[in-house]
Amino acid sequence: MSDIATAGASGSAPSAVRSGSAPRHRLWRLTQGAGLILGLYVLLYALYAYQQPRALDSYAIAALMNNTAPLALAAAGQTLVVLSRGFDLSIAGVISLTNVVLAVYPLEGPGGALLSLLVCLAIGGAVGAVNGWLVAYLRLQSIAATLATMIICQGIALVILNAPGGAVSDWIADELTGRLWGVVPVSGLVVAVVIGLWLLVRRTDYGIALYAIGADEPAAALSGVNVRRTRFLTFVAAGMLYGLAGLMLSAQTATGNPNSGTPLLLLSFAAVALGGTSLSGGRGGLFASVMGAATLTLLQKVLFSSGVSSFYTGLFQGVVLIVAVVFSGLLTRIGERK
Amino acid sequence: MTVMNDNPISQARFQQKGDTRRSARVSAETVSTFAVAILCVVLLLGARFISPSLGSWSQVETVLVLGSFLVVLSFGQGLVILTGGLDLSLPAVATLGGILATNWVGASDPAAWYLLPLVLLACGCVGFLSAAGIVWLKVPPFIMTLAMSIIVSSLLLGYTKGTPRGAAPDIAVALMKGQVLGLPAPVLFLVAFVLLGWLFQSRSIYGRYLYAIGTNVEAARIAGAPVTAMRILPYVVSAVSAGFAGLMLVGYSSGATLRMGDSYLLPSIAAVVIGGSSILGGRGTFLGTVGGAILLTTLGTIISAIGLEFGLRTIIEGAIVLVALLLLREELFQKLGSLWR
Amino acid sequence: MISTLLKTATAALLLGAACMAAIQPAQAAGPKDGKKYKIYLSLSYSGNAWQSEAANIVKALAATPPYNDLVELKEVISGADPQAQISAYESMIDAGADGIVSFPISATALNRTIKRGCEQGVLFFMYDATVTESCAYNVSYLSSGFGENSAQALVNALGGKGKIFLSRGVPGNSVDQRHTDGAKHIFAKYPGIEVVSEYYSFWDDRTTQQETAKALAAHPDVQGIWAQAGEYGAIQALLDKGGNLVPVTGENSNGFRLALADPAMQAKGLTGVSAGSPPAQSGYAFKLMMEILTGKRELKPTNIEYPLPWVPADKVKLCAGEKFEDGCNVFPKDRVPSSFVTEVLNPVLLPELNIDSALNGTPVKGATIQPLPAEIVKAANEPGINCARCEAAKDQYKLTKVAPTVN
Amino acid sequence: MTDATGRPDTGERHLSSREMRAAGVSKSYGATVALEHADIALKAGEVHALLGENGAGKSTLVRIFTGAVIPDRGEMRLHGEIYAPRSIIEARKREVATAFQELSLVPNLSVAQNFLLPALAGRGSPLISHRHVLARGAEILERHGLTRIDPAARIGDLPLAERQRIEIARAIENAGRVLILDEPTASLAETDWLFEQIGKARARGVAILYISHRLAEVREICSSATVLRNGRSIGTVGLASASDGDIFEMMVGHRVEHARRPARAVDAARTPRLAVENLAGHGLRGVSLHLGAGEILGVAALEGQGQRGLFRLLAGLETPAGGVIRVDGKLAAYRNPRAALRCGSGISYLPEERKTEGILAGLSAATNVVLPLLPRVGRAGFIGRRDEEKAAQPSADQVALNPRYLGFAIGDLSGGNQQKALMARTLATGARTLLLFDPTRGVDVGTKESIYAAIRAFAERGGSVLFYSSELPEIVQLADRCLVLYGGQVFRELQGDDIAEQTLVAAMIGHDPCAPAARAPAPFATPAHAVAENAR
Repeated sequence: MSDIATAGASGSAPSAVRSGSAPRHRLWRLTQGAGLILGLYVLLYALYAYQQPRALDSYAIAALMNNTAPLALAAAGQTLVVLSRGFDLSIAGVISLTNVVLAVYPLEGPGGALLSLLVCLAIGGAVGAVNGWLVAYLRLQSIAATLATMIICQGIALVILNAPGGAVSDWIADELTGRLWGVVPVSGLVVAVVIGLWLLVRRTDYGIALYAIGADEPAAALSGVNVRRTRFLTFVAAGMLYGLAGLMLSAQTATGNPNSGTPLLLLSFAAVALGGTSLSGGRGGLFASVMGAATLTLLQKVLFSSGVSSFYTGLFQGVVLIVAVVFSGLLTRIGERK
Repeated sequence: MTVMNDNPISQARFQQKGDTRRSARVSAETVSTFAVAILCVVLLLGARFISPSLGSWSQVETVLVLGSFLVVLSFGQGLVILTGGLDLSLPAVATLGGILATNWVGASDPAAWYLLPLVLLACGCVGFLSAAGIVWLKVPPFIMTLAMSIIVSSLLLGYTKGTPRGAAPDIAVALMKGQVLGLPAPVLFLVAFVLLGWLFQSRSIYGRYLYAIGTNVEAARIAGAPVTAMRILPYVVSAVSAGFAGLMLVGYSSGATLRMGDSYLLPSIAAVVIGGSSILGGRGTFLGTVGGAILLTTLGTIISAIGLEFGLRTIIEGAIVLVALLLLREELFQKLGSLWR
Repeated sequence: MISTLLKTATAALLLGAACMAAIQPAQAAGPKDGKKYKIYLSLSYSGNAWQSEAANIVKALAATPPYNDLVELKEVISGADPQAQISAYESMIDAGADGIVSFPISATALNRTIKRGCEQGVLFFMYDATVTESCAYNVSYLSSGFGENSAQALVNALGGKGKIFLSRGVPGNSVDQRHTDGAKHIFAKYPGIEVVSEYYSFWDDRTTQQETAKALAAHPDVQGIWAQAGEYGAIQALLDKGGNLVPVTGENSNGFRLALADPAMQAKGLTGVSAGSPPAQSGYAFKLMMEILTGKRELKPTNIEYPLPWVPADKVKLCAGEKFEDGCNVFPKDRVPSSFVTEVLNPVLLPELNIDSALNGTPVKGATIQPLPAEIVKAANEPGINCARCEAAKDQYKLTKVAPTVN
Repeated sequence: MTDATGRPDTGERHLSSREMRAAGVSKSYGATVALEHADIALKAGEVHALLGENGAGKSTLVRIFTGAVIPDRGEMRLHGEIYAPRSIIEARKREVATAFQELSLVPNLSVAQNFLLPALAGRGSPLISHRHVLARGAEILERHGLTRIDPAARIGDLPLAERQRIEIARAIENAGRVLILDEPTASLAETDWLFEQIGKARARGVAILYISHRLAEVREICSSATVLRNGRSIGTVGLASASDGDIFEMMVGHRVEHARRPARAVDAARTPRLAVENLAGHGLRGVSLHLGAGEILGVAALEGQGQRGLFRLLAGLETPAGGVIRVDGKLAAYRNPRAALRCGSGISYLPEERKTEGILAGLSAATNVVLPLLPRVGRAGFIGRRDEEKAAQPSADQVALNPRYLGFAIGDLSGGNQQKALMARTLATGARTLLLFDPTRGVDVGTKESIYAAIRAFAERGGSVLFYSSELPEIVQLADRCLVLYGGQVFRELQGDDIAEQTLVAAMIGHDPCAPAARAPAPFATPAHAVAENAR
């Protein structure tokens, strides 16, 4: 997604004569948006469909979406924190925790599902609030503070469920992974709703403040931005997204596992970086990270259908990650050189 | 003339005329190092209440031996963090070191004297590649080392076909299992390593350059520091020390596995951070990091001894990390420091 | 500017190259022989001796005549993440698999996908770890009572009393839980047995060694260790400590068995039993699947028990050759690494294989696939492990390999 | 009826009562006292100067007024009511706003967004309308005569001077009662625009606190001044009645004398230390110059005439697009400052931005000084406990940096001492050519004197100095010879007694060298005026 600052640049700026209104390089616009990662995704999907014609039927698409949704939502939450110039490791803890809660206390029916959703959001929000308090108010380094909360959440998850098991309610497991009218994957819809919300949030004062504190915290503070509240809210919102990711993960695996969040920890950062969001804050967007997550998931499929030896899939993933980040960085730099 | 910090809001720290003391920051680092050390001792002594055998010299030995891996790994991690980076490839490189040591060298190979350095060189090359990506291709360290980690693991998997072979080199076994002057060799080694690491980070010109770069790359470049070389250096040192830690692990458990380094990633970061370094770079000492590593290991030993279920132990571990972080906050030390003045 | 362009070009080339490289193997896979069975070997992770041996013997069997002409085997390692294995299964089903031999990462998470596969006619054979989906075949020793039998053996060795450690597996893992439950069921009967420390060793020698060292620091007076895989690390920790050894029960590493048979160690007090998870399960599962696919056997999806290996210290016997012959069950130190899991071979079920098959996945020259014994042992229900909504047998923890010698 | 800011006319209020008063305000951090006791009173519609050396407590006082710092003691009254803001927002609500010296603009947001921070959304809707924001931004820009700036431009893409103007405009927008301008001209070469805006605000009855090191400026715009020294307010004086000397004395406690360095003739026959031919790129369009041993060559220019590029090229920070650099007569092609240091007799660079390019905040002042020569400080690569301080001592002495400070983290030192340490660093390198970019930017009078003395002493010992200064008196005082850059080219070269502020001003605006007057013809009206103001 485009940087908020440039979102307006295409607006009414009447001329390029004015100082500062340097004409934006088209490439630059591309990198600021999710253009690059979107392009990569389409390319990979074409490749995948070429190798595996069944990739285009609605079941396969839904399965891919189901597979993508947890990482996409986790990466979305991580993006918020990264935009505010932070790192959130608690992602692994929150997802594990919501997963075991859903598996140990399944609530049947649509009403139960709604309640489960609220529980997930509450768990994520609560952990996020603790993170936010530690980072924004007690001024701990985010990576260190969230490391501690991650360990604690993992511990709580193990206390609730000490071995994989339990069953997520059927309604969640079936409906959230199903298709509406046999076509539209529900998991995709959930991700779309999150993206839609993000597009709205980006246009609020909070959204602007988020980018502001990520780029230059002292300046934002002196401009009247309430840095602590913004940072606090960011962790809470991120936590809620992890909770949602936990819900989608539970829907897909239909069971509880106290370690289920761990694999998503580093992947979420990879997805964020792949989406072109700057790890030093203030630049990037949530949609791009979602696409980054989708690309990572799709990459596995493509590597599988290409028949790459399983031993070496990591090699390809690593190389693609580096190349994509280098490429997006290059485009950004070319664009910034006016 | 008065002394004043003109940094906005956050760190406004002023010193009035007639200063007689050293810089606040220097003492804050020293204090936090001491605090970590004191915390370790308190934990060890407190552990006696849990089991009478705890807090004994033999437990200290165990902690030092088990902690030595983490100390070596977090030395490299600390240097990378000092320059504002992060090395996520440590586990993979440690595994690389271990696997190569068992595969190339084996138990009693007379060629060990040149093969082992070659193993470390190979690890150093991985570090160099990471650094090259970071310095020249401008990939963020977090991503570059993550990708390197995935790549190295994958290559190792392919190289070993999933089955690590060979035995630990005799030298590595002697290092981890030997006795010198009645003391376990790894403890003596640890003392020597900490001394060297401290000399390197706090007393060598390279250490100074790293601090300078971690504080402000551009200013360091303008001041004429060899910036490129010094940005590469920590990754290479980190990879070599990770490789060495792999060698130590192999010597300790007489064999390599493909995931032998995995459990050290987060602890290596935690040790550095608990030791009072800033994750943003430019601040922190190796002695603090050593304290952090030993503290974490001590904690692990004691928690193992408590007969609690794993979940509760994990919660306690997390809580103690959190408490350590809260206690070691910089503001707290400034307050303490100002009381002492 | 020129350098920037160059860099851009390089990056573009690299990206292109990566894509090309990704496509290449697909073309290299070449024209398919329609008559071959498409079998996938799905691992969750690789990197320890157990996993790679289990995978290697399947590869070796698939390359042994007549399977070498019948089977197109592909190995997929998806990582220690249920989601990744779900995705891998999906891909395999979409690719038209005939059968999937797999070590499942989760007993329940894969169910939905497995069910979809079954509906499309894919055979699922799980080895060692199991799934609760009833349309999959589980081939596992899990129901054979490793935990309770080894615990009883330890109790017997200790004469019914003593301080012991429990060296467990991976926290939050159902297999570990089953073993530990069984063991604790036995220990609970003996008030003289005191579990002074219980720690997780992640089924890994090195971790076992470190965790045992930690526990030893607190309890140097330990009298016995009940361990799961990684047991050799426990012995090393005891040796590091100096002084005497104690009875240790554990799984099937070559190092452990050699130690059990070593007179010097025995003199220091080491005794115990080597039992536990055999990698040979994968081979058995694969052969069963092939027999069903080729129509040599009729079998509805069910849980099949693999017999529990059971080698007390006095039964350890060194093999001279490459196979288990004449009741031998351990290989010399210079032949295999100490972490080698000996129970990858089975003279009855898998006579086609030797050490090289286990280490390298190569078929034995001149060997051909031998038919399996007609009889299979059906496994007992283990709720949450091999069945979803079922009752455990009343005598779930009954002893099969050893009888109590103390009260 | 609305005034310039679009607010309802407030003319009916009693001007005299709209004042800000602070009495006995103090603030300490731990054992250190930042502000001991400050009294100050601002009158509505009046510009009041706050003077004092760096570290005298000016910034603390500003922060207290702004709500960013909460005082330990003392009372403030605004318009007769108690004023104790606990946050910037609270201060803004009371219509007190500040243009900060370090600029408080967020680089990745647009000009318009920065203007409206933190509340961009209009009333009624939580969503922000980009069009609305741009319109409001454009409105504000227009009100402050900045229509040339695009409201949609990213702050980070604007030149420093424009950013400073935006910072000032924003503060004025938010300042209904009290406007605080902290070093508003630090990056502005001309004051016209600023003074015009101040004039407008004054007309609205805003009380203005003006902080600057440039006394000429202060005299022009302010009517009275309060002097702070060591955290105490020394007194308030009417500027009309106090001489510069009086004020300096209040600030530093003793009198300061200016003396022009006697011009030195440089042996033209000798190979110049540094010779540049047709240097191009980074704002330069073919610059040639030569710098001899023992010579101090000044560079004067308006903002953005290529001086930055010139220094960065010579320092090795940028690569030239064309031209050659000769050091000691030999062709030199260095690509970084480190290579520049080692090139021939060495070139050392004192950067423009102290905070971002100069100091290494967490390290000791001694380390900062010896960083370029670390290998020589250490023995076999290792450094003893006191080695750095010992090595830094001689050059610290040259700039009169109190050796006590060498052990301190440089970030904890005052701006003046930081600059001294950086100057000491350039001297310590042993390079025979110094490139000093605005060596006295934002430092107090005492420090300036020390730095001048160090530069002169260096030249006496045969060193060569190329320096740029934004303050013309400095060039007049120091330079043996002076180049005036205009449009990326050397517009004029002045020597000896020709170096006078009037001549410089004329040359800087591209005025024909033969014309005698300082006033420039129409096309350059604004800068000409500005520079003239500056030079007065």
